[in-house]
Amino acid sequence: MKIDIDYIARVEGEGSVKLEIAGGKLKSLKLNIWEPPRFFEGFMAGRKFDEAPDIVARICGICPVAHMVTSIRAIEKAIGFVPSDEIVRIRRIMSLSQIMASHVVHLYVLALPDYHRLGMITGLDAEIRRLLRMKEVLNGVTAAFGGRALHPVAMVVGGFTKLPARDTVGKLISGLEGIRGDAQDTLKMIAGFDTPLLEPETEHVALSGDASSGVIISDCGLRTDEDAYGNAFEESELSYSNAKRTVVKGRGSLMVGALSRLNLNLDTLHPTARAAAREHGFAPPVKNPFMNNTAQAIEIIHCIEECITLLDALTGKEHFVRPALREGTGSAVTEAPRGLLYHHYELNRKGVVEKADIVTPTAHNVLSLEEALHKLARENLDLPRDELVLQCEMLVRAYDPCFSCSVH
Amino acid sequence: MHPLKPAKAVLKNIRQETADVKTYTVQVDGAFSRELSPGQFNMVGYPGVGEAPISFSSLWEDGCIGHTVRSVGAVTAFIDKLAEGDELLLRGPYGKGWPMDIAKGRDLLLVAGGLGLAPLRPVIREVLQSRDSFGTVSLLCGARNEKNLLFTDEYEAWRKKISLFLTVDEAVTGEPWGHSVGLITGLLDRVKPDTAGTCAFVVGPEIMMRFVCRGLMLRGMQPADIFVSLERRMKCGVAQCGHCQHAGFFVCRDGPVFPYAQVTGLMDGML
Amino acid sequence: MYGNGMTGAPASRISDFLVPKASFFRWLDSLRESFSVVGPVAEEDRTVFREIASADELHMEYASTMLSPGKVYLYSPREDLFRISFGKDLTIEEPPRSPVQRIIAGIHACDTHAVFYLDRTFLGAFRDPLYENRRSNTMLIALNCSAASRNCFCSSMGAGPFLKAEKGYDMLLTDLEDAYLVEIRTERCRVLFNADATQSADAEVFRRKEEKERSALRTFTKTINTDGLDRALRENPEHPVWGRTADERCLSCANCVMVCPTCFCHDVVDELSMDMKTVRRYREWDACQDARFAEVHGGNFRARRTARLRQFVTHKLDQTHQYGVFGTVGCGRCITWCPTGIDLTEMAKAIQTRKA
Amino acid sequence: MTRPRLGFFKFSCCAGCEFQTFYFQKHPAETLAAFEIVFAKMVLRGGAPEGPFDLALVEGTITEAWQADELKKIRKSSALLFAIGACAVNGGIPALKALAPELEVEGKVYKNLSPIHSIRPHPVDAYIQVDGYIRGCPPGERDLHEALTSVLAQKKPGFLRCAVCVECKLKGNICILTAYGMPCMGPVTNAGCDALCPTCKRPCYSCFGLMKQANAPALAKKFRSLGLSESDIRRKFTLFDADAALFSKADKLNED
Ligand SMILES: Cc1cc2nc3c(=O)[nH]c(=O)nc-3n(C[C@H](O)[C@H](O)[C@H](O)COP(=O)(O)OP(=O)(O)OC[C@H]3O[C@@H](n4cnc5c(N)ncnc54)[C@H](O)[C@@H]3O)c2cc1C
Ligand code: SF4
Ligand code: SF4
Ligand code: SF4
Repeated sequence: MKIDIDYIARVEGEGSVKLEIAGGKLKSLKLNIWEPPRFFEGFMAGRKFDEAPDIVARICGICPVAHMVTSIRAIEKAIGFVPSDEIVRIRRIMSLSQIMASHVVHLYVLALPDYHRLGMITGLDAEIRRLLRMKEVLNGVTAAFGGRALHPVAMVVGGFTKLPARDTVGKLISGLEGIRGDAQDTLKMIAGFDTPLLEPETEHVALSGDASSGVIISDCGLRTDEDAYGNAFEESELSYSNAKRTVVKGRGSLMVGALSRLNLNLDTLHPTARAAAREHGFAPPVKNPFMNNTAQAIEIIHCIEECITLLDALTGKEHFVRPALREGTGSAVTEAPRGLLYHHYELNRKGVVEKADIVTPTAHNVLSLEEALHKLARENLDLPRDELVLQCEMLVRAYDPCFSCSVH
Repeated sequence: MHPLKPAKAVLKNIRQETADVKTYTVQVDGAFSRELSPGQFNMVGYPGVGEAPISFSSLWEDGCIGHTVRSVGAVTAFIDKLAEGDELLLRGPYGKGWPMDIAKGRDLLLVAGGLGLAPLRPVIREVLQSRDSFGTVSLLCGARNEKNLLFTDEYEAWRKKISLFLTVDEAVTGEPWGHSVGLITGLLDRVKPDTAGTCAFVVGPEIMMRFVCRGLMLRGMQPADIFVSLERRMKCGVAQCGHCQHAGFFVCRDGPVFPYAQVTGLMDGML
Repeated sequence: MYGNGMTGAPASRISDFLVPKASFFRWLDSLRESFSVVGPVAEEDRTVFREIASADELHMEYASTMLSPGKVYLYSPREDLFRISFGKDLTIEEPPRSPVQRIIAGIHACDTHAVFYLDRTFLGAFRDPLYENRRSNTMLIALNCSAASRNCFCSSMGAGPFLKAEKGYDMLLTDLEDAYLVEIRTERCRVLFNADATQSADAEVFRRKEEKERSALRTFTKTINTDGLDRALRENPEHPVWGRTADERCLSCANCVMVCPTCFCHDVVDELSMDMKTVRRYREWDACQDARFAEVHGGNFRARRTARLRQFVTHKLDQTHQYGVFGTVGCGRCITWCPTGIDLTEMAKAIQTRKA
Repeated sequence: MTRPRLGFFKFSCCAGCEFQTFYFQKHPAETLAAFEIVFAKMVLRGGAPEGPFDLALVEGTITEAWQADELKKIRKSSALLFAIGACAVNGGIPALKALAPELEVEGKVYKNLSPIHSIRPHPVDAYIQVDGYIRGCPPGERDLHEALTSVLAQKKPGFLRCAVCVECKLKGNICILTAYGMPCMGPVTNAGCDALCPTCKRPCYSCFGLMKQANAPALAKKFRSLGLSESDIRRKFTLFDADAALFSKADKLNED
């Protein structure tokens, strides 16, 4: 028997899963990411350094900020620009608002309908209202500093070209305070769903607690700096998928994202987030990838608090310095909503990109996702076909993969 | 009263004239002006869609006014989809119409190209009603082909009191066509205007008006005796939005009917 | 040539005062209780007109602003006309008229003339109630200019640097170093005026005003010869300067029109609500430089960039039969804010001297 | 009233337009209520890709041959089809690939090019006739709203076609090009973003693409006078509109 899931709906981008079952055994399973390549790394060569963040934003419509922040960090390292504390703070606010907004879309629009066996979210009115309340506030934060929430413009190499007025910042804070309850309700909702039992073996990788450290750690003892990314990870091309896949050198698959972050850094979270985790029985190590959704919901609770603290700390000063040109090379790793994101640039003395390299969270996750799918299918071959298909899709969606990103 | 505030009107009757032209008989509420003159126009529209200037193709008749509209764009295509009994919005009347007082007592030559017949229809009606106030009245009427002729069922009545000459660019139906084929300028020789006593009203595409007016001048008419009706984009109808400005004239307020002498040779115009 | 303003009855008696600046600004500050006071304020390195929170914010010795206060505060960039609701019945509501009483302080002579020009459009044969409401709720405190900016040519247009019109505004200020000569033009302003330490202005004060005007006039570097100007432009619609400027420099960006204090054109837009229940009908500034502006079914009267550029320039320098005055007040904004610096006075000169 | 049947189709792009339509814009709930979502991968599992549709929104650049075939099918099954977003309207960022030799660009990304079957990137109207263009990356709120409400009201949409400068002046922004010499693309860029970048004090980078009446060479000349190199200028004009720059006479820009 062959099962072809031609496209997986409610994820970002195009991917399919093909299973071959013979004699009650899973013969093969392939996750094919057929999202067409756009060749970002190819056409970035020849573009100016200050265009890079605007270009890479278009890798992904759901996490443009993550790409921008990462590329800006890498480029600033390349040209020797050191951002002020204020700039670092605002970039973190941007990242947090994006992580939350992305999680909210993922939890409500992409994942939630499965639990209600629905094709899409329409009909779940209370949930839609909660989603829209949260979206309004979170997009508002991104837009206040970025100009717009999707593909922001005010965040550039050198800082932020314009800051919102003081009273706008006040409104953002009260907005965030206003959705604390919604965040708790979101976690309650997600943690309340039954998820299939699945415990695949993989290495959980994330940045160490301080998000701006650039230090990558794992539950298998990995510890490396973003500059040495290439020594620790290895990327390879596949014949059946446009996305490349990345492994931990000498070991194998890895998982990045909310679940890994919480497994590694739960103790650095805000107390309310830790309490919420405890309350819902989230105790590392959590190996079930379906629990990624719960981890995301816990993260939202944390991010709201961190965001409020940072907004409170804004000074409104030193938000932009025109950067000077310099030849150089820079790498950066940040936590995108879906996990580790790596950007690397080589600039010539005119500030033109000579080489660009981008490894996205989904590229990091592809192998562990495929392995997990394998395990899920193997252990559930007795399920009715439709249910098996749905569970496979749910697992893919739990990873919150971004196929557009992974191919780019 | 806000000059831009539209009044509600109800479509009492819709008549398909040609494939893309319909005549709408419209009942307007009581406040609408009784003083309408041929050649004036309304801003006709629908909320959410916008407004467009549309000439009167009939003035007050049985408590209704008439508009004849070709579906070409946002507003007109929307109107095209309405049905009898539907509401629409309009405001007016706007602009200077045909100078009927100048025409009275003289020979009158009416030249209409295509939809240009619509704004001349009230003139024809007035002539028919007070036939004695005018001298010889001729109507030259051109269309792309037979299928594009407007108001065909009224021709017989018109012919009883005025001379009607028809021409089409090309005959397409294959039915016998007992009239001219060719540009409307070709009809000018059929009427031989009495150069001193004739007054001409010309309306149609600007390029057609150009050649008709030149033809009339070549046949001895004076520019001051020729009147044309111009079409420009309009958003307000009250000389404020500026869209219809034509070398300093507001077509909505100073026109749409102008003495040819006033608008010939202006930049960005074809006359 | 100008001066058919419409506001307020003329002051019943000559009311000209010499007022120490401090005292004048104290008076202006006191008006903030019942008026929204708008004036020139320095923001970063530019001056803009906005509502002030204190007279200390005023920066009265400003060069021309990007947008004129009249165009922004009397004829607003975007403004709701009606709210139409579908329901059982169509209802058409006018938004409530703004009750705001406003003072525009420090409006230059050219911009005051530009207001008179807008009056001709919005208070002509058809009166626009929104404009009319704001015009009569707004007091204009005009200010004579003591120096021209690089692109000013108001002296050639009779619109500045000193304001000669006697009516159509409420008060005229002339900067006499530490004091203003305050000339009150309307009764409503006379009633309101109670600055302390005022003296009535004597002949000596007016002599100083004249001196100021002479010195202001000496600062002009840009001029235009208005003699036969309108005819010259009208008769040379195919002069090469049109096509050349349009091809090589004109961006069709419409900045000239948008900053022009006399440009009155606007679009009327219907915005449907997503639930299809209501329509917001509003107007917003539109520009003849936009290719869509003169488009009709089957053609576009100004499809060429040349024709659009020529429309703007001739509307300012030629089409005098429209309102009996030139369409420009000589503020020079279209020159200053054209990204490629197209200068209508230079184009006019090229045509007047028949130079290709 | 029956709700118009909506299909949303993604080709090579970031999917931002679909997110903008269903999530980021101001009225997502009303949009979901007003339309019957028949096909939209990003929000709906299942659905009917074959239609029929009252409205198809197509995002993304066409970069593979199967997409062109798919596109023609969608055209056939849709009463109205709008291109949405810079990718679909102008080619957008993915069209940057066309500025350099193909194999060179592809070779920078993949060592083994044999499984890659990209064609030259083009906007959707290179293959089919389009009923409307919702510009911008992501699409502007005003045009998107106009497009959706026009379909609901069954009228022809009126999209913005003037320069970003017009919106910039409506907001009263001091012009950063003229006042500060920043190389702003506003004068040649189609409006619709409410002059977002200049309002944020950064030069417009033309994510809405060139407006129809743009005078690109004249602005290029201005940029030259500000000291930009020929390659800088070329980069500015090609960022979102490489397709226009390559195939229309608007491009008289040199490389240095
Ligand atoms: C005084 C006067 C009287 C008139 N009387 C009549 C009359 O009696 N009957 C009648 O049928 N007409 C009459 N007209 C013409 C009529 O006003 C126009 O045809 C009408 O305004 C079109 O409006 P619309 O909204 O339907 O079209 P619009 O949507 O405004 O389109 C009109 C034309 O503009 C172009 N256009 C507009 N928007 C776009 C776009 N986004 N992209 C590309 N092209 C575009 C198209 O070429 C289109 O054909 C009169 C005009 C005037 C000035
Ligand atoms: S146009 Fe922009 S927002 Fe839309 S899909 Fe393309 S890259 Fe994304
Ligand atoms: S800042 Fe840019 S968009 Fe704004 S007016 Fe200037 S050139 Fe135009
Ligand atoms: S200003 Fe330009 S780059 Fe910025 S959002 Fe608007 S069109 Fe895009």
